[in-house]
Amino acid sequence: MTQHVDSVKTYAAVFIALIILTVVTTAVAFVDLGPFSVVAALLIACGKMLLVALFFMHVRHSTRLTRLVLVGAVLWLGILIAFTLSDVFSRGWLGVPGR
Amino acid sequence: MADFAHAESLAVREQFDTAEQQKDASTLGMWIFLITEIMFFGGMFLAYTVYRAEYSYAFAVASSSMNVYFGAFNTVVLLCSSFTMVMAVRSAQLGLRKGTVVYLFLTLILGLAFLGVKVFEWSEKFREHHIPGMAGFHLDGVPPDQQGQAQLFFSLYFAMTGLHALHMIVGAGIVITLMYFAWKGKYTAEYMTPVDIGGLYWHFVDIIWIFLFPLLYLIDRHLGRYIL
Amino acid sequence: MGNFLSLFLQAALTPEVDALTAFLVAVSAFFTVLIFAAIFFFAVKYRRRSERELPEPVHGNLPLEIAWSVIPFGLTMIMFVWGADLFFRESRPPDNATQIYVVGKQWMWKLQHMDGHREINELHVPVGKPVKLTMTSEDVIHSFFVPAFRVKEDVVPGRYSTLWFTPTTPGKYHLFCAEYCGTNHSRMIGTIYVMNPEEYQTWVSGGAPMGSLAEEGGKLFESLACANCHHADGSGRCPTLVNVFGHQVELTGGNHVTADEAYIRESILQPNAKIVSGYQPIMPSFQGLVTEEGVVELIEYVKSLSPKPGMPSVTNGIAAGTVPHR
Amino acid sequence: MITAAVQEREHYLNESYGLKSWLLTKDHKRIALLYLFTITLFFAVGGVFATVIRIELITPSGNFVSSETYNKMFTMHGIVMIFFFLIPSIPAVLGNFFLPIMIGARDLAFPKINLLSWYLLVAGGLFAIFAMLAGGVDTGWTFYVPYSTGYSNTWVIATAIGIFIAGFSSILTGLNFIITVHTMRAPGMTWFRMPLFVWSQYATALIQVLGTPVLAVTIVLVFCERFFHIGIFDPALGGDPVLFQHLFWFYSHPAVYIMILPAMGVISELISTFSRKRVFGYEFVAFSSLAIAILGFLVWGHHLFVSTQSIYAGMIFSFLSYFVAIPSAIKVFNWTATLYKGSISYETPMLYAFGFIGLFTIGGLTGLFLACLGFDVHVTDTYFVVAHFHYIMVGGAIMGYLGGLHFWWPKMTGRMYPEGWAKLSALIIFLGFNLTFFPQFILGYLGMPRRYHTYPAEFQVLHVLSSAGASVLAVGYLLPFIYLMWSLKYGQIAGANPWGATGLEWQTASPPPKHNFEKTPIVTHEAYDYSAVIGSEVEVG
Ligand code: HEA
Ligand code: HEA
Ligand code: HEC
Ligand code: CUA
Ligand SMILES: [Cu+2]
Repeated sequence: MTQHVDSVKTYAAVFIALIILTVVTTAVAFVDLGPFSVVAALLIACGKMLLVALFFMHVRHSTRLTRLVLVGAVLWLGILIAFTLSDVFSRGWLGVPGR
Repeated sequence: MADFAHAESLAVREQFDTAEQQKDASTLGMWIFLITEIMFFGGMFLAYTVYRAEYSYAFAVASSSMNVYFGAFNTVVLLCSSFTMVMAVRSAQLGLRKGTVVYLFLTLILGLAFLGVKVFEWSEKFREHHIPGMAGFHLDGVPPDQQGQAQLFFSLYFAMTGLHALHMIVGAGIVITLMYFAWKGKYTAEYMTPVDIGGLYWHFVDIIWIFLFPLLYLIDRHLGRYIL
Repeated sequence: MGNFLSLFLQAALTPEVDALTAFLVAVSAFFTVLIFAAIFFFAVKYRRRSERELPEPVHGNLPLEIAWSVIPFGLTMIMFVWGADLFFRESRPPDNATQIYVVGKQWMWKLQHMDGHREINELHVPVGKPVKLTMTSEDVIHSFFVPAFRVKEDVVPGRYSTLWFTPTTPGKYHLFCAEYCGTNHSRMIGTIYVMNPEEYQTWVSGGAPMGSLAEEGGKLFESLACANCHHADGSGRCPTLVNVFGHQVELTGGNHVTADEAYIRESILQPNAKIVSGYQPIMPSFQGLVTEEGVVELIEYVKSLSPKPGMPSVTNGIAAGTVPHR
Repeated sequence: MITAAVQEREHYLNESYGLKSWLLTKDHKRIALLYLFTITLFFAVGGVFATVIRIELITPSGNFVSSETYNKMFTMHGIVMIFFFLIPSIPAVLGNFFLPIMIGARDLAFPKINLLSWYLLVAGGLFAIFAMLAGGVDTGWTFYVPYSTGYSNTWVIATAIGIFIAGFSSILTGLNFIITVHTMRAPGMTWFRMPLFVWSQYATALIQVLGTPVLAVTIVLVFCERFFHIGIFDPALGGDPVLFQHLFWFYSHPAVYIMILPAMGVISELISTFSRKRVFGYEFVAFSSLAIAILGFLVWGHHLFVSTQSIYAGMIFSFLSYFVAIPSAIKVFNWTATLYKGSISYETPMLYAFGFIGLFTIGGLTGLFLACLGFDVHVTDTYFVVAHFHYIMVGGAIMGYLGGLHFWWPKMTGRMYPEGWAKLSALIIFLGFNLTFFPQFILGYLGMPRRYHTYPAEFQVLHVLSSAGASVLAVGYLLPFIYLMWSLKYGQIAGANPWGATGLEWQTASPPPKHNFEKTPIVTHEAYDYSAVIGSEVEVG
């Protein structure tokens, strides 16, 4: 069985990065970036997610199948949200209430 | 029948041929399970996105009313628990029984700490009458005709953090079970799949929080300056 | 089957829907017959004649696979374009349509004409004139369905929806509630009376029990004390409502919206959702103080203050991109 | 029960006895039988509700039951038939039994979870049945808000919990299948040697795993709104009822493929076996299952064309709906082409397969009508839709299920069913079915709305026809129930491979031993290679 045992140093580095990102995202929230505050918050959250997934959940060492599964999951969530928003945001374009 | 009895490892159940196959199956199984969890929370993320887009003012005020320090503190707590969890997995990989148990124990404590803070936060909401559906619901800074929209925020807040907390409780149960068996010496460097997939679950619950924190506490907080 | 024949050619779009139907039926019939015939033919021709029979294995045939993917796909694209085009027309009322308001509630239809005629579960309209319905619900979702006109649209609480038709043949037509709405869903039905112009005139002069919608709205405007704030000359802390409807309104934060029915409705029920630029959000919400019919009357009153109503446009309860900012 | 000749050999049925050996079994074959028992019960319950519906609709004035009762009848009919019968039907019975055997595995990857899924279905079913006995539920199977959250005063919550739990049963079954297909295939069983039934089960499992959680969370939100009185979809607070519909159909449209894909898999097996030919265009049929599973997630908005959804979103959803029709078309054409130059015999399973293709074609093509925007505005929420989905679900999926059940009956029980009776009832079902549901297309086009307890008199003729058909159909369904029971005791003893079929399941004894095979099979050739079977001895009957 091939097992990848990562060093404590790696884990510690990832952990510290995560804490720093938490501080950053909290701080950024108090700065007025206009619409970019949402973008910033989500980007940082995605970064943190990637760190946790790649290192703590060992996606880095995992099979192609596992990665496919993950990408698929994110894609499906994207479908759910994007298609629904396509409705919500285009309501009223026609200028006829309810169409 | 004899050729089905694989004495290769005690832990290989009868439907599998090899321990490797069994480990692959369990790990993939956990990943697939996590997909279902993503879609489960996804439904709520969708509702949140739609309403936030629509009622950004009420939502901005409502999320500014959250206690960001509790939120950030809890985030750090969970990240710490993820770190101890990954260390537990690492110890198990190396066959270090004591290390596994100790790290699992730390994980458990951190998880419980998170839940404790959460309970405190919720009770604060009760005191502030920020409970959706409650007769006296009122959120300062939101005009009367948008109180309903603010309620939507809190409905989603409670649904999302509530279900997240439920997952934490399940996670705590898993950690306790793992601790027990690790203590009993059931896991070895060759066979530690349960610790591995327990870890996956724990990290996943952490990731959910990584998104909940900015969505519920942070976005549009800068607006708080104008509002509160 | 009393009304069976009277189902056809009853409204401007009826024949168009029926033509589309004919196309769909033709395509389907073709494929159904093709497949039934092929199965039947093969089943007989190649029936098993001996127990040991072993037919040559065939693996497949790429050109065939392509053919029977591409040809059906082409046909479905015709269906799509045809259907979408028709749908677009079904969705867009003509500008000269007569406005009628519809409020659905468990389990009745309340209809209001501009001149103040109110009807319950009945609608009288003249033949040949396009009619536009602006609809909302007081409780659950209903759906306004007139089979003879081939039109249907859900009636949803908290927002306006729109339906239109041009009846072409005088007569009596079924009105159904098509979205399940509880116990008496199947009794939430009514009749559309399409009348010759003279008949219709007689019906109209049968007397409106009350004033026109705008007049009733004017009275409400007084009794709800709107008039205390909104002065015609725009003095005081409130904007004038003269020449608002159908015009662009600038909002605090710089966005613009066109004042249509949905916007006026929102201004009354959720005044703080969109704040007119230069004013404070002091207008109280009238949610719960005024019925859906009352809202409709107020809207008509506000409309009457704008002599030339422009084209209605944009938004709907939970509306599009026009997110308020401040 | 079992005669001496069979008793000599040990197999999964006689390997242990007693209630406990069944209720605690981890054997996928026994669990499949537990499911078989359970869903048959639910089918009967759903059928009783359908009977009440059809009796009521004989007259226009609604004088058989009250409106409240009628509304509960169609609601519980839909809920039971969909969530407790059709969704578990083929996957949990035939899939559970045969998927592991067909890929040469001893069991599913997680036998305990498999048993747990059954218990979850039973638990969910008990909640639902409790709700029905306590007073029923009247929201329609679609649970549209705000009616379900704020206006209905029936047992919405208990039913919702039941569906929630049954949903987990479905998720776990899907998960188990995915892992099993990935990790448990026998040596030599490559992906492209798998029988098409396995492919379709795999595709189904993907939908179960990706879609069902969204239904679960939707139910949780409805539960919160109704139970804690907090608003999530409540328009009074600014909530969006159409958002609920998006969430609901995100699951429920793909769910219709959970119901049809497994039946399609069965049909591939049947068509091949009874014409002794490799399925024409195997790869296309295999991939079309995946294509349906994936594309099926992009079209849910076609249920919302008149819901006040934006017309632009409506156009996207209509457009994409046509894409999902193409893989279905590919399947139908390939099945038909398989018959060409085959060696076709007309045993009962094959009759069901013919019936399936015909009725699915009609049901599917009318789906294209509904996906057509300008047309759907007229017929949505009328009997046209009712006819469409019964054509696919009753004419398609149930025919597939019955065909598969007959096909594998000898393997599952070691006994043949009586062929004459079976053919007769297949014929009755086909005729009764068309008589029941064809008139409903016409009804719908004439404007008869669905979920109507009373209706204008001019619709009566067609309704009477439909009710008449339903009684024929009921007889057709009752017959298999009787003769299959009968065959358990009196049926002819079945050999290992009564049809001359090629799947691995036919290479082991009937009924199979506890671990399916005496020895792990090694697969050396592709699926549907009849030369291996027919060349040697064919054991018929
Ligand atoms: C097993 C169940 C099942 C299946 C497989 C399908 C398959 C399809 N369905 Fe159906 N449907 C339901 C069950 C199902 N449906 C249910 C239960 C409802 C109602 C829910 C409710 O409101 O209660 C519904 C409702 C429904 C609607 C909404 C109607 C409304 O409420 O207004 C629509 C609209 O687009 C639709 C479309 C389709 C399409 C395009 C397919 C396609 O997948 C069909 C593809 C198949 C074919 C096309 C036939 C085979 C092909 C050929 C023979 C070759 C020729 C082909 C071409 C010319 C393309 N369905
Ligand atoms: C798998 C799904 C499925 C199945 C199999 C059926 C089967 C049948 N359905 Fe159903 N139906 C739905 C799914 C299904 N239906 C759904 C989802 C709805 C929409 C609900 C809603 O609007 O919310 C619906 C709605 C619906 C309506 C519309 C109601 C309305 O809108 O007002 C009608 C009306 O005719 C109907 C009729 C029938 C009939 C006659 C059968 C027949 O095929 C049934 C035949 C079977 C029997 C008659 C049972 C016979 C057997 C026995 C009785 C065995 C006896 C048992 C023992 C001895 C143990 N159904
Ligand atoms: C307390 C004073 C007050 C009362 C009473 C009041 N309004 Fe207003 N109204 C305002 C103010 C201030 C504004 C501008 C700010 C805003 O958009 O909310 C406004 C805006 C509006 C607008 C949008 C005008 C535009 O130019 O876009 C409409 C329509 C409206 N009111 C209708 C009504 C109606 C109808 C009533 C009575 C049922 C009413 N108002 C009662 C103060 C009032
Ligand atoms: Cu109103 Cu149905
Ligand atoms: Cu669909």
